[in-house]
Amino acid sequence: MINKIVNSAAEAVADIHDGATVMISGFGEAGSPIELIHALIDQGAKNLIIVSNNTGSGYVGLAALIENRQVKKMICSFPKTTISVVFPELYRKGEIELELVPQGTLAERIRTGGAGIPAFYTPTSVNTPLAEGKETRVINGKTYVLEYAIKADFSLVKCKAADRYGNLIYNKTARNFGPLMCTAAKTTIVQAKKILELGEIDPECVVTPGIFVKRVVEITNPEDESKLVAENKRYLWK
Amino acid sequence: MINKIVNSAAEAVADIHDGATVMISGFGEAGSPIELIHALIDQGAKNLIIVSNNTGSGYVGLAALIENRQVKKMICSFPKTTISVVFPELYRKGEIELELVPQGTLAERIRTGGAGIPAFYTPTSVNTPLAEGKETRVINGKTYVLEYAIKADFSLVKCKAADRYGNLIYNKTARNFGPLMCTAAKTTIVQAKKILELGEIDPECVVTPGIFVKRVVEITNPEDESKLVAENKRYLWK
Amino acid sequence: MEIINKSVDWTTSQIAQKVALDIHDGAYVNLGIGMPELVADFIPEDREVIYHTENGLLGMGKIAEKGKEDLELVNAGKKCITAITGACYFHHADSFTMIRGGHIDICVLGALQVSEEGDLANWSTGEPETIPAVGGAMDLVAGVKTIFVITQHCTKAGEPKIVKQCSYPLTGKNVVTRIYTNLAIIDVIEKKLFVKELAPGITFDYLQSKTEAKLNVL
Amino acid sequence: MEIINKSVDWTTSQIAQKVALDIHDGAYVNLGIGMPELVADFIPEDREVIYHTENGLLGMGKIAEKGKEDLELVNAGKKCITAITGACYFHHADSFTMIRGGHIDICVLGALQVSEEGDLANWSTGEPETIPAVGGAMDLVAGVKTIFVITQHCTKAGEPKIVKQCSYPLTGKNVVTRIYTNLAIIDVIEKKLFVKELAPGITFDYLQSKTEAKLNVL
Repeated sequence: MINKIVNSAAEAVADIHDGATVMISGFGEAGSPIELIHALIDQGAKNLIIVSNNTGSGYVGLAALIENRQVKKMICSFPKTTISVVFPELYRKGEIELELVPQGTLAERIRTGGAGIPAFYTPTSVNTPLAEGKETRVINGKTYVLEYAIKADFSLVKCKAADRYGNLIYNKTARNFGPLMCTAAKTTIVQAKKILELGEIDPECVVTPGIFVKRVVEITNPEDESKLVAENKRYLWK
Repeated sequence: MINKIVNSAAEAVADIHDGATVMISGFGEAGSPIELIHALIDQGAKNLIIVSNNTGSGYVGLAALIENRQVKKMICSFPKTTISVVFPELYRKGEIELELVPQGTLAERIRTGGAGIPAFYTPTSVNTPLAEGKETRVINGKTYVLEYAIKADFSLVKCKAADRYGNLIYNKTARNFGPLMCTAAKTTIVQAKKILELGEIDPECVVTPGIFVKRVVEITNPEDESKLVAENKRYLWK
Repeated sequence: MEIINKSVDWTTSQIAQKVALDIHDGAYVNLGIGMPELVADFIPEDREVIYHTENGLLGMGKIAEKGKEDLELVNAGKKCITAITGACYFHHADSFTMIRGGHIDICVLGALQVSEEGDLANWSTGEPETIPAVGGAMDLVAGVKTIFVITQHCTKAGEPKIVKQCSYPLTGKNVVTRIYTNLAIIDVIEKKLFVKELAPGITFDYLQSKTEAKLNVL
Repeated sequence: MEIINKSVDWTTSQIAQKVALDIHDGAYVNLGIGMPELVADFIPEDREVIYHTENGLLGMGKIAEKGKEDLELVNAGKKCITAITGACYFHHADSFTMIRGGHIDICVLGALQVSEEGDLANWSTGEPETIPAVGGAMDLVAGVKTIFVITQHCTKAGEPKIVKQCSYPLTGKNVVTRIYTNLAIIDVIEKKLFVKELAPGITFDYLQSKTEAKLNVL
């Protein structure tokens, strides 16, 4: 029998190893799997390469993972927000690496990683510093840059609801990178606000087919990152 | 005001020009926009390059378009079925061109055509006759072939329901190439079984966002291709 | 020996059953058109296997009953089918993300020829008068982790199908994992063929006599 | 002349209104963060314009009312927003298919600098202590057909922002269609700048004195 539901976030992230590449869904806090990230802090894996659009806010979630010195390198499009302090500080001190990728290129590199396409050409970033050192090619008179797929060992993704097959639906703009990251990791770990019975999700409306998902944990009332930041909270709830 | 609904299939396809590249959705008859194809036969545009997974059955739909000598070249993955007669006959006589593309490569070439990605590498067809003459590249020790995006002047697509913005939903496996073809044409023309009011389609369940669609015509009771074939019907209903 | 062999060949159903027993609980499986489709009937009841059909459905169920067909719910062979509870629909690019991206565990395919090194030819005889048609075969062998081939050991004319080099156009090179025939189950390991199981009464020597490629003992 | 100019500069709202009038009925539009967001308030009522936000929504509505915010319904600037009737949600790859694939009609962006040839610099000052952050800016200028830049004509320090060559790192080369400032509207046509409209009381010579790049008359 197929049953991808696991009992706790701790169990879900237990096998993430030192040096792993881990994709983390979310655009800012929308779609960020904060309970899975906190479980990863508890678990303690080090030297991680994190692929995520941003670098977290305040001292919770992804920012707390970085503050806990578990992250060697960030691959992202926008590593700062008005309330991000942890990453900028470490970056200025040269204590964390950054690979800056245009947002659409980041999305496509993750998608192709999941789709068995190792590389593609794109017009984005041509003639800019972000294309420096990269191979270019002229196709039909226009210049494109060669970009390579990104794959991960693990993806941590937040969604609205899941069933035991791992079929997922998302909520509004919290969808963002989640469906792509599900496809691009060897092991995709999902936190869902609700577990549904098989068949409760309309087969026409499934966003992530279960084949891309390995584990699902139900987190009924996930923390709001911005609320925690506003309250000056720090994970581990210091 | 945005209103993409047009009154007839004839009006919808009126501007398809001689020599146009036209994508036609469908996997066999599932998802094939038979009324739009018949309108294109009535309209008479010639020397078309058709991108479609198959080449039609019997003497209706896509097969009838080919029989009417409007098609110069087919780009497809599977140009025959047990009941396809028109294409095989013309092909054996050398009177129609064929570009045979593996099904997944065809899908990805259409998707990238819509996504502004001009070319990509894929493992499919490496070391086979379908990769002959194509550029290859070794990436991380594995050989890949370079494939180019396909774009079209027009796409003809069948769906289950649409609204005036052009948002679409599909029915079961009739979805197939439709959502991809909608993105890859300058002008996407859709036949929908039903026109819905704005907001009747759940925003989380829209499969083709309206931005990719130019015209929608309501065809409440589309013909079943297999029924027509079984009855030995020929378009123009001879 | 010919006589003994004729009496104890595995039947097509028995071959399909052999394949089915090698499909693990929870596997995501794509079954090719024809003989591979039989495999689904023999999956042990305590195993939950999810079938993918490349035209956009994960969770394919049985063939639709007469009179209950939906022309918009078909499999890759364009037969009317059903969908299981927990199924989902998607477009072709997402479907081939599953295939090419290595997400499907097992694909069962028919064969015209399999070579000594695990090359597969199953899409064209290369004859000039045939209409070439490839469908998703090349994507499947390029992307799916485990490729099971199910086939008669020889052609109807008695020619070997397991050969030194495929004479027909290739579907993929070094892609076959295991071959199931009416005479034997043969593994492809590091570009060599190893006999894993013989049908009752079939000897290694007899099998080799029906096989152009060199066979090895595990 | 400085005095006259100060009294008749277009206000930020007036610039936004100028941009809004150039957005046609039925346009698909992406508005950058900051000043570009103001444009939506000035679209004439008889025009239906659909706003795209690259984080996965087509049909963005107004900013959410206080107390009615949904933290999972945000725009590219991470502000809580609403969705219009007829909106739809999608993932990031589909969102950038819209952008890079040329499906968005108009993008309105802010600028640090625009060059004589329509190069845009708007993502980084290149200073070593700043954290580089690009977001979707490079995808937008690479993919969207029409790029409108909305900006003050000069920096707060009075330096020209419309320059011969951008000194800041580029977002894209030859990408800007039209520039809207507090002093003028300037078109980029075949790598040259043409003044389309001057704010009341602003002369061509005055405008040129505030502009490093060479201006031309249409």
